[in-house]
Amino acid sequence: MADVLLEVEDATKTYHSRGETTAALKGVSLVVDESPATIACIAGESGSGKTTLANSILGFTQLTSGTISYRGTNIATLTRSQQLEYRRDVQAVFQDPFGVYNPFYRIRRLFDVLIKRFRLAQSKAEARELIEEALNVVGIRGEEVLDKNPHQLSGGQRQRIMMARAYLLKPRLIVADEPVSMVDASLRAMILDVMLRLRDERGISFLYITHDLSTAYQIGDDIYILYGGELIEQGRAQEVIENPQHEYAKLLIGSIPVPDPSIRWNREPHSQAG
Amino acid sequence: MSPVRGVRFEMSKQRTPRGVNASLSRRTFLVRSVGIGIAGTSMASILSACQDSSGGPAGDSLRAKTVMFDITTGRVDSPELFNPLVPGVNIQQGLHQAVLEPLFILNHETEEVEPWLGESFEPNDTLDVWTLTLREGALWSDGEAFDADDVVFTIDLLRNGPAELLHSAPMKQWVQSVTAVDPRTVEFQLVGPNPRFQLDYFSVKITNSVPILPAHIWQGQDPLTFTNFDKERSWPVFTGPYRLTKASPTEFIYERRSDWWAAETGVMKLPEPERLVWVANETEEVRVARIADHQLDSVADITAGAFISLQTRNEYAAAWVDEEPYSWVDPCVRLLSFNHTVQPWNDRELRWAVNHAIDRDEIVAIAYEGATTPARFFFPSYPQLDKYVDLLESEGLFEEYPLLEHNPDRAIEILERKGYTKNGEFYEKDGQPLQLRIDTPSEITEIKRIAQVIVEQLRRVGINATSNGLAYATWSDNVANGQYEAVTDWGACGSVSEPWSSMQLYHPRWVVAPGQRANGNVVRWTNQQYGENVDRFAELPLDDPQIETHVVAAARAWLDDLPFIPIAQAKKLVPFDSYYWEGWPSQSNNYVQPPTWWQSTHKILQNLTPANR
Amino acid sequence: MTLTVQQTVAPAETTPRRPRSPWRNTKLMVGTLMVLVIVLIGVLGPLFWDTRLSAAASSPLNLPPFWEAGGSSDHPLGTENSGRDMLALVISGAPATLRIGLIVGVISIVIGIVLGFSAGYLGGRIDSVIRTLADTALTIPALAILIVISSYVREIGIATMAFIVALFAWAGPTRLIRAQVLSMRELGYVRMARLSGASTVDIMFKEMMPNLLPYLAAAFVGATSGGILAAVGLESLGLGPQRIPTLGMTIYNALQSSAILRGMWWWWGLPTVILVVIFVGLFLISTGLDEVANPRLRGRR
Amino acid sequence: MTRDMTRSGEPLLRIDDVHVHYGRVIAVNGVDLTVSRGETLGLVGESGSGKSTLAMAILRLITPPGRIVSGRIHLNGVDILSTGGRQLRQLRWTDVSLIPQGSMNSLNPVMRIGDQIQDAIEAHDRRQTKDSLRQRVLSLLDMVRLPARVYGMYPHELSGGMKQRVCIAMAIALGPSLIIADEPTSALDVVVQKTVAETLLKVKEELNSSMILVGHDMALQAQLVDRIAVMYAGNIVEVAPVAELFSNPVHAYTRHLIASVPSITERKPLVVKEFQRPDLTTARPKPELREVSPGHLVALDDEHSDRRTSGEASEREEVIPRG
Amino acid sequence: MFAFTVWLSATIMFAIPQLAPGDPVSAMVTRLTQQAGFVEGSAGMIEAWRERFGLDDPLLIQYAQYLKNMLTFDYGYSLSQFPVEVETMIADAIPWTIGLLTIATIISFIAGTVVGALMAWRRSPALLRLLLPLTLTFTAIPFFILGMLLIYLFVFGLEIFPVAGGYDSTAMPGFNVDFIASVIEHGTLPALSIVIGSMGFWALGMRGMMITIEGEDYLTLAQAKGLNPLRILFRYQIRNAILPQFTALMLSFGHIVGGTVLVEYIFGYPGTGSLLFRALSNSDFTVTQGIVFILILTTAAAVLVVDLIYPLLDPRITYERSST
Repeated sequence: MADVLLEVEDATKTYHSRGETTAALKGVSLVVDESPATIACIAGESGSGKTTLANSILGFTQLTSGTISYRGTNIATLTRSQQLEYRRDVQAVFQDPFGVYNPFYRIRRLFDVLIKRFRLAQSKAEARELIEEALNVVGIRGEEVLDKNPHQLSGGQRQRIMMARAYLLKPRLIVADEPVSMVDASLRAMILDVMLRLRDERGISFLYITHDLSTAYQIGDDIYILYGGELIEQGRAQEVIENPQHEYAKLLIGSIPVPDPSIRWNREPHSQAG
Repeated sequence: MSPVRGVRFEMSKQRTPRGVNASLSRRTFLVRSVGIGIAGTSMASILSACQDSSGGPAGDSLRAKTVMFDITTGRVDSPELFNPLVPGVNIQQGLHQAVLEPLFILNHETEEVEPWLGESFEPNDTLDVWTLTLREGALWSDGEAFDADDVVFTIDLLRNGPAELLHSAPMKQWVQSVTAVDPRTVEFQLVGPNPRFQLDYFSVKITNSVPILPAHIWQGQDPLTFTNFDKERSWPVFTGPYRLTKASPTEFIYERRSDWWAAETGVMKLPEPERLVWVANETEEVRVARIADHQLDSVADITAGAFISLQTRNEYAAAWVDEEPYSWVDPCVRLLSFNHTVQPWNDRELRWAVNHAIDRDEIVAIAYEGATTPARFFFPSYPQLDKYVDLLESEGLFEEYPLLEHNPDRAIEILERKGYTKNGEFYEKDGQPLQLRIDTPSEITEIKRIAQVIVEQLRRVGINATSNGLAYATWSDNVANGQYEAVTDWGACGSVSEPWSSMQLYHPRWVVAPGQRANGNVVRWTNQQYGENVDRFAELPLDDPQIETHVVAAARAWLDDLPFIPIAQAKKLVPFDSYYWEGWPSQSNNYVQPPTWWQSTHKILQNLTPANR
Repeated sequence: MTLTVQQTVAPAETTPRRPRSPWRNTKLMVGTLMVLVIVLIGVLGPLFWDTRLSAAASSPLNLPPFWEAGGSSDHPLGTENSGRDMLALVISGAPATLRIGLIVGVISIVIGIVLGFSAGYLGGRIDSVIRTLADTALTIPALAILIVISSYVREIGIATMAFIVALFAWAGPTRLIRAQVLSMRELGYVRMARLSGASTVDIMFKEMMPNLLPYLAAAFVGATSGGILAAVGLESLGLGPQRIPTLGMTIYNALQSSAILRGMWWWWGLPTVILVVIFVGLFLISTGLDEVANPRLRGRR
Repeated sequence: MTRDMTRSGEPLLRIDDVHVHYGRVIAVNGVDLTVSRGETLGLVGESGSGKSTLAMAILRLITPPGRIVSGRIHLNGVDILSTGGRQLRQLRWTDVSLIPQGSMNSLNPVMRIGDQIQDAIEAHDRRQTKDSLRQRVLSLLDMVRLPARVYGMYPHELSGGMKQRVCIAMAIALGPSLIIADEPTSALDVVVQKTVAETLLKVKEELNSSMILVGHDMALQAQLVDRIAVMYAGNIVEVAPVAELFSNPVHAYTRHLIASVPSITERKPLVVKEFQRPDLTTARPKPELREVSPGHLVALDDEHSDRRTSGEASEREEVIPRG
Repeated sequence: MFAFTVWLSATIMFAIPQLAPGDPVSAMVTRLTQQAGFVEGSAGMIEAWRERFGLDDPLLIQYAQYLKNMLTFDYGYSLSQFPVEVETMIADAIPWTIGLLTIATIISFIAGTVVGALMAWRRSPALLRLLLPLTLTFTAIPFFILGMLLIYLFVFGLEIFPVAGGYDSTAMPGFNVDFIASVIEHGTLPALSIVIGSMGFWALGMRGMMITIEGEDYLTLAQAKGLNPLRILFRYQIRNAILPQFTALMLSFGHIVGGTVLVEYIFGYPGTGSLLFRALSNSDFTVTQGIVFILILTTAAAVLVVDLIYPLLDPRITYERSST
């Protein structure tokens, strides 16, 4: 049996505003394994609750009920020092590769701050090595980017640097919230590839949150499909995609356009003649 | 309602003075803006029709029959209030100049108390019983007789009525009883001798006097809330030669009554102006602009600079004096007062040092732009009082105590003798800088400007003086409670024709501890010798020759200590326009004092004649 | 099969959207220049001119500027009716007026930063309280109340004056900063900083503050200008400091003495011109800063 | 030169050597393109490729600092670029309509849906009663399968899919010969995307209009269009009928695009590759298109032929101008 | 919010005279008696007045009474104008201020908004865009300074307008041609100073909003629809950009009320500003409190009105959500 890295149990989150109650998450449970490192995909359309789930895991929002346990400890009960530890172990990459950079600072600071705060290095030289290594993992050379301002970089570069940043802490889990949805298709593979490599070579697990089932299918180990805050389908990636059980999951998978003009969608019956 | 409507009709027909000028372009604008603003050519045509008729001779002739006065206090918040006993009333919108007549009028020029509604007011030998005789045939404007009962009613109302009523305090204080001996005779039994009973309360000594009310109207009214106004019944009812026909916040119109009692009885002639108008003017600019255009015949006190610019615009404009200082002297001398409970200014020598540092001529030249004269003493410069000051001079007091001497060297000498040494710009002693903070009421520009010049003069000799403006309420409270170092004020105000009123204000009996409200002697100066001498002539008849000796003795004590420093005579620069009306008072035609906001205006109205230009 | 993609060197610096430094904004520069001129008048003026001439009775009365008939080169800008030299009044009045504004600006921006950050970042009840207070302060007809207050509290120096005015001036910056912080709180890099274990203080001052600088500067200038406006207003009603010849006091004196009627345009005109320069200068600075903070407003005529 | 390859002779739309600059950026660098009647053309490219700029140029909706530097665009034989004022306004919507990119913001938030559609109709055919106008709008709504109550609703009361349908209804209101759909479904969830796309095709075919479908999603294009034009850095690098393009992509970039589409049908290794993007601010030659098979044109440039074959990620920097 | 604003400011207004030095009653009596010099019985007079105005009651009772009076619109008697009621005085003054303000603000709002819209409109002539610096310059200048300039220019220079007041003092207030004409004549300059001084504010706000919405897709679509540019300007651009202006408009009423104190002072206009100023010079705390309370109430009410009508103007905002 694999070690459990992160376990979400019966997570429920409701929002109250002016008498109206909306449930973003309804009793969601899932498990991310530590070893072997896993890419667990949370897939769903907008409003399905996947981002709420990510935020809860990252500690940005509190669950209404249910628990999130990290290596057996409920993250809501972490002490201050444990929290820092948790931050170190669980990192994230976000959707928007532009907003995550503070425009005021150069790229270097992103790494320096982490090294200082988590005391990752004893010397400057060691710090430099750590940064180079992290950037190497994502295929970027430090001197090309470190002294630049964020707006001087491309989207693909930014998202990869974010990966490098997360990697710098040698985390056990990276929550990747739509990391490729704002990146051009031709660059998407590059980022997904980094994820695969981090899983395979560095043993880092991922919680890959996406609306795009096809990328989940391509790199995911497990897939969880959320719909309206509920978990409607889960299992090994292959199984979920090829043999979905839930009606909505079938609809969802069936709606994904196939890049093959020979297998076209059915047109409306009366317009088929065209 | 009806009289007002009538007026409104007339007003729209005449060429009314409006705004600064009535030039054509402005009229065109007016038509345009009405046309656009209210929309519709009909409106504009009505208006232009009105204008056509307004240019006619009828309008001008009405103006020629009208005297236009300035409401010196500005806009009237309560235009329908004619109760002269409450604070909200504005009696200066014509009420007490044209309608409410005084019993007597003190002529500041002759210093005679002249009869008006009263014929005589005589004390007994002990000065505690005063007998008032009224004129024969005096009538209220509604035809009722003006008689002793009205006087008794009024005095009793003030004696027994609420303490809030104006004029009630002195009546409560002095009058033991008042009785009507016969319809024309009233006897006042006072609580003690008072040689100034008539002068102080019934003769328009300053501004106004105790009003006599028609008993038949006031009977049963709440004197605090009664408005005394009713358009239908032509209220207010008083005895004067004019009747109110319009009251708005900015304009009051009075029409002449042909049935005025004094004309009927032949005591006085009917005034020539048929119509009197009091108009509120927002700023000095407006006042001056209007009198420059002959839209006003008389305006309130204005600054010298404004008067000079007025003279260049209106050749008919004149003031009391043809040249500097132009102004007439008001009874309240401007002072620099020290708080005698505050170190080191309770030291007479320091006060004298200040006196020598002060250059009164410069104050007059700068703070007044030449519109007044330096004060020799704390009396206003009126003939009767000047006599006393001349007496002090001839007695050699001013040689002994050179009050008017501007001598900075002497000031410095005193300071250094007192052990003050100069540290940089200013003197100090024992590490304590010599400071003087002069508080001024910031609303009253004149008082403030005096302080500003004094400050500069004191700083020149090395006294670190500053002036500090305070809200009037704060300032007057501070003064009364003795919470100040020095102030510029007019606290010696009281004497007009006899010396006691002002002198007694600084009697040691009024001294109270700081923090308590002083009812006089706000400087908290205790000089028993002064007090005794003032007391010695308190109850002497006003013409008693012994008064002189006591005044000299008291003045010596005062000069020796110099508890406060008289700075300048109070000026009132009152311009008149003789384009429509002649006979305005002036120094060369000084039949009465010139302020047209005083009750003595009744006398001015008697002297006006149309210029027929 | 050939590739048609043009290969050229693409140095990042030539990225088309890369703007010229936004701080090099014409409005900002012109405005700063205008205010600097006033500051220089205040700083250098006393070296060339005797400011003691701003005291009453120091000069002849009612002189026009030197180029008008009757003017004197001893008093190049003329004098007023208490014998104050207009040049000296301007030299000592302009910085006094600016100083009031600056104190108000500093007070409001400090309060604004503290309250705005607390409200925007911490949220919850603190936010509701601060927001309500700020909204209230913005709703209240401040000048009317200021007039009331300063007519009662008359022990006024420049500092007191500034404090009174600041009573209401903090609300604007507070609201502005709160709104910015609120919108920034959910920004990627703030989340990123939290993820990096940054403390609240670090997030506020190291992550958010630098990006708020143009807003802070604009709020500061706005509060300064508002402070001067209120102070000059009060002074012109005669409710200002009495000893210091601020520009507003000079205008008040001119109004009191019918300067317009008397044709003494220099008396009220000079302080007015200086005030206009100050106000327009500050206004340009603040619109310039707005454009710095909000690039969409940039580049339009 | 591009040759018209449709059967019906003169194409509906003919774009000749259009250049559009945005400030210093050369966004469209000499594009030649035709669209035949009834045809759906896919215009594919990634951010900064100039595809949306080209689409907007057809509508003459380039706003400063953008400007159309040169070229000709003939629609129904009228040179759009030489029209202006009234004539241009009249031409818009009656001849060419737009289904905009951000459906979320494409509707005036303070006007009711009905009014916004009527606005378009009224601007072009005036004389009609309020009632007939309303009937027209209602039938349009019906065509895109929206309920009649939408007529009186405000945009914020609608879901994204409904808003996009409103935009479709609006676009077909006057039966234009050409509809430009600029990423009409990119903001929608896939389920909704599918139904909206189907609706779009349906109405387009009912009207027998032509359509240019601008997009970046090769998979979606594969589903919807007849012919695809691939844009890269301001130029068209490959044009071909859709089946031909997918079965036989010639240009390296096209191949890469096709390869990077994640499939839902089979798991395959990721193809990692980085293209060097040219500096869009420097002038560059317009690549010449050659026909490799009937109707299949490719930009051929021997000079750089070796650059495209590499399957490895190149570590070179690239600059992607946003917007 | 409304209640809180009103309560807080009312309390401030109660506290100021309490905290301030000086006794308004003795100040009033001093003022009443100063001309006649010394009044021996003034202590009794002061006592009587203090009692009449309830100033000897414990502070809390005074406060409670004050709040009650404010809320029931019972402001009692004016201290300095006794027995005139504060309500009467305010009722006389407030139409002037409201009238001047409403008209001036609306003119300035409309003009400013149109100018601002045109300045941001791509089709406006370049000349119009040059208006911007000019309008902005005026915005920076306080109303009362503009007022002074206008007086100098139009009253003493061109002699076209009367210098001060709300109407010819000789006109009889009421519905008659003379009066209305004179009101317009007298109101023009004060209104003009407000219009000139605040127009730029609206223009700037409008321009900013226009630019903000400029890139919006619905404008592109409207253009693509081939709509008449003017129709786009009004129904699409202005209609959307103007919404925040309304909030500002309502809020500005409060600020302008404050600002007009000075304008009224400069022009001697008989509105609440002048009344407030006179009341302050007379230490008439009842009138002061009454006026400021009314001002606060109007301003707070304006804000409340905005909250209520905003959903009508902007269909996106329902009442519940408008509180942010």
